[in-house]
Amino acid sequence: MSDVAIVGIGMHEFGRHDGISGMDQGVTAVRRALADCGQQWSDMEFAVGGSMDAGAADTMVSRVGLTGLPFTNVVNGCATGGTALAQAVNTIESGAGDLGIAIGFDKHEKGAFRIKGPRGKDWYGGSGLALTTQFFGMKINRYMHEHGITRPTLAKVGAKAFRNGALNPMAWRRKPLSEEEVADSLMLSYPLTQYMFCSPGEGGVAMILCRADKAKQYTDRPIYLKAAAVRTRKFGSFEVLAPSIALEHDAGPTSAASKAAFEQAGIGPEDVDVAQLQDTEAGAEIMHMAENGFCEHGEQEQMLANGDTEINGRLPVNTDGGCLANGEPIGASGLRQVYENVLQLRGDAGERQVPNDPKVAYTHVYGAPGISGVTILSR
Amino acid sequence: MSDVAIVGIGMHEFGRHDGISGMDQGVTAVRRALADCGQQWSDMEFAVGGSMDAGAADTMVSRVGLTGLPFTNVVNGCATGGTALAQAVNTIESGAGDLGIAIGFDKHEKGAFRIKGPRGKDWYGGSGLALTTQFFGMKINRYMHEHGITRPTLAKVGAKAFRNGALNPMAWRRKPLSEEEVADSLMLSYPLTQYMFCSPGEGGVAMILCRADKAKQYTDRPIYLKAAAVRTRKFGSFEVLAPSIALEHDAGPTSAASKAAFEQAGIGPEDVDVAQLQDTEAGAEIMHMAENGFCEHGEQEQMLANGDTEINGRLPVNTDGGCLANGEPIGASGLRQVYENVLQLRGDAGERQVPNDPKVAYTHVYGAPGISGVTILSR
Amino acid sequence: MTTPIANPVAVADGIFTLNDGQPVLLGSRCTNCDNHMFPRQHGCPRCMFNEQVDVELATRGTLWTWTVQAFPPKAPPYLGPVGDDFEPFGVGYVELPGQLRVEARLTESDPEKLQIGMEMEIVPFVLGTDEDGNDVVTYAFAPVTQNGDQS
Amino acid sequence: MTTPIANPVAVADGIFTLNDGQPVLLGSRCTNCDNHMFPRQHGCPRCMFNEQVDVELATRGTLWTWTVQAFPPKAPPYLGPVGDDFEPFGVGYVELPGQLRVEARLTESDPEKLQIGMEMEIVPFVLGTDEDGNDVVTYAFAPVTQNGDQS
Ligand SMILES: [Zn+2]
Ligand SMILES: [Zn+2]
Repeated sequence: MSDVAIVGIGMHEFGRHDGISGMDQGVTAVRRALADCGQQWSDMEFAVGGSMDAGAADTMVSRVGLTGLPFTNVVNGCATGGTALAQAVNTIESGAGDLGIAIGFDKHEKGAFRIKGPRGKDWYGGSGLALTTQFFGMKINRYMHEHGITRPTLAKVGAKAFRNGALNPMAWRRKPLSEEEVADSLMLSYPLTQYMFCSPGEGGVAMILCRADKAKQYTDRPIYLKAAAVRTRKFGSFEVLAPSIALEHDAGPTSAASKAAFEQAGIGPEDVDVAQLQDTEAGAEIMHMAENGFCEHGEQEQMLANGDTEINGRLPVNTDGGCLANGEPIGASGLRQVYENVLQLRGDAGERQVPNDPKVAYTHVYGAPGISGVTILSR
Repeated sequence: MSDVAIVGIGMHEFGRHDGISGMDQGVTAVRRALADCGQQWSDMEFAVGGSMDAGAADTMVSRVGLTGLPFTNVVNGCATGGTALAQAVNTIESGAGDLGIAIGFDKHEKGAFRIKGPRGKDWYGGSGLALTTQFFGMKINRYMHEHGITRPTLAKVGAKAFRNGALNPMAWRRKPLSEEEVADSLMLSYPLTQYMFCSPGEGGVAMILCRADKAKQYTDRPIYLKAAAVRTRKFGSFEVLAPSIALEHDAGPTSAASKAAFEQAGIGPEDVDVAQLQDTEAGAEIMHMAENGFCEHGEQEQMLANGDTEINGRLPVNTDGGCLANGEPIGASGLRQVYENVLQLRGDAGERQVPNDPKVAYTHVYGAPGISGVTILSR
Repeated sequence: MTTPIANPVAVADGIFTLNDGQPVLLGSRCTNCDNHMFPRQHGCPRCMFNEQVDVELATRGTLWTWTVQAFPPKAPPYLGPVGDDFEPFGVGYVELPGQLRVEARLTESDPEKLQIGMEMEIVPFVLGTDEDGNDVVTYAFAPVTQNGDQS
Repeated sequence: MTTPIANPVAVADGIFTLNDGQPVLLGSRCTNCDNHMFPRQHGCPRCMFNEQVDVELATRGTLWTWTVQAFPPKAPPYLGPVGDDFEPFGVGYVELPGQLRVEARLTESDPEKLQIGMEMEIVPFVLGTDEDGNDVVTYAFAPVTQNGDQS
């Protein structure tokens, strides 16, 4: 278990914001996080930050204050937020700093996720492969075949996301969509339709962390980081943009990061009251429920039918609308999940507050080329 | 003082290597570092790596082994290597891992440093500003005016670099040049000539670090990291690509990182036996001698005249030829300095070995937009 | 039966050869652990051993998973028809027994006709025409019909 | 004396205005700590205060440091002449008393004639001609001669 607490959080609204740079959104998130715990930028002893497409995070010091602090830029694809948080925890636990800030922001053009990745060689993209959407379609298609998940369950995940997003004033897409609307939207990559995919977006999140034993100096409602684990893929893991994969099967970096985090925290999946799981598309949320240990493979079909992952269900999942309703500004997305969990544990989640006073919250972020980050928070 | 040791080092030759990717060079450095201490990639509990232009460092796992380890990509301009090392130290000191690897590699096109930076706006570059070389010329011109440094001293720094580079089998430029040849080469940005500037280049460096109390398991010649500090610029610091600067003066991130490192190590500049100082151009080495505490401003003129910074001098500086003779693959450059110091402290530096059994070694790396990293090593 | 392609030009070198008009994928096999890789690669991600030999991959296998690419990929890099000429196409991983699973275009794009586990065979596939009028060819997999031919 | 420029077009908006043909740089001043910034910026790096007002910067100052750009900058972004038409040009920071030091082209490019501390004045500088035949103008600083005019 870690000895680190989150004492301040700040977010810039997710969505599309013409004329507001990604850096602007990061700066706003930083100012809001500082205000949340009554601190100044000059109080920060270190910073860790990341953005994929919106400039080197450390250049923001010319906007928020040239105080000389060590500022580490991290870039780990969609898992950038998880990496930033893990490095911030290491920095505090090593004694290199007692109070610091983790920052993520981004701004992507429409369609920015269509083709990318180091293996997007000419022949590969030239042949009509190399689209990340294809990977997601193929991964969930195989998973549905193996574990008896049906297409209406994908639509249920999408409808839940937009229903929750409608309750979240910081979300991008705030219009509820029915299961039919999700299922009947444009088919992009069988079996996944348009509203089952998240879009590249914009936004920023910052959070202020400190040594757990000092947390009460900064807030009367500290949230403790019981675990922060990052793992990369092992041999045999099925990942995006792979011209070939091995016959050998590995459970993937999500299972590994989840096991490591539960071990660090000394608790199990049954102790979790609310979870934010990477939902790049609807199928990902389903697979990640099992990969993170919250059910057996195949049980998701019944859980969704029962409403178990609704805000008032047994295990609320993606209570803020997830990537589907918030879009995915890569550098900010992982920290958005942690932000939502802090709100839920504080009891500040408003209309989407999980009932019964949640005590333990879980986040999982996943990104190319096969990296997962998990955090476990508690009051 | 840190509780971390360097037990293995590996380097891919610096220079220009047609047909060999930057990632290839990073992989070679990793293999050599593992061989240096008899370890396998699967023994690594974590990795921290960075490259500016040669791809996300973590994608190398498909080449060196899909073992699932947490792999953090850091990108902090020229200070990337310093940041990677500092994060590796934090990771070990926090207890998150006992044995890990720091990796830096890069590959830049010819002329890659000409124009860059987030402030390279249309009007700024359009007007003929926005060249990093201009900044270096203007900074040293002011410094020479204030502190009585003359142009022949710049040439002495250049000649020393190529003389040392000629003794280094891993260096790019291995032909000695006289002070006259350096002084009389093409004037690029007054008072700096062509051979007073480093060039964008290629190369890779990796080093394996562990808890100090376990170091003897891996090598009988561990080198201890007594300090690793990173600092960013404060208000009033004179930095590259600034359309304006404040009247107020700050001593800059190098002084701050140096002070912090000496404090961590519990020693002073007088205890250092060999130093590698950022020499993006000849003037930088001169200014950094004072900014790192090795002399007063202005004393460099006499020190260079005395030969104090030669390999057999009182304080050998840039014994491997520095950036001037090695070129600057951004992600690898800071770790090259540490690599050289490990060789010097082991007594393995061959023809360029500093005499009298050096015990304490110092590195300083500096990069845009105003970030410095310092390490202090000892046997 | 496949119609012969008049002037085939491979989409890239080192990915496959055309053997009597039939593509054969070029892979690597690790001499230490037998792990197969495609495209050819130096260094084995399974055992980290550094010695690999060139192998030709199997031309038949079974469909491991699939999807249908329903919108035009960005061109470039895509070399096939886009805009109004675009037609949805299948994409899948075909398991080559004892070797690996290879990603490929499929000649079939109807979800009703694609089934995980079905038998597949490699065929040449014309993406478009280059400026010299040659057919630019990549590899694809086609379902094998009951009499053993690809459909 | 400067020759008047027939059809001046500023290299960008929001950087300077032309006042009777004379450039005036557009800066910001922090209302909390008086820190001056150029170009205009929201948010003060000195005191982190968020309220700034627009100010026009001084048109005279002293040369704080300088260099000579001896090789052609990459074009684009550079808008001036390159190749055989390139001429080395001076670049420096001019200290505007009580405000800040601003980076600028210098009209003088001879190292023998540039001295730290010398008096400088802002002048318009024509980089080139745009496609409509207008002169693209940026700001530069010129040494002030003994009688008070710029040379
Ligand atoms: Zn192998
Ligand atoms: Zn201010």
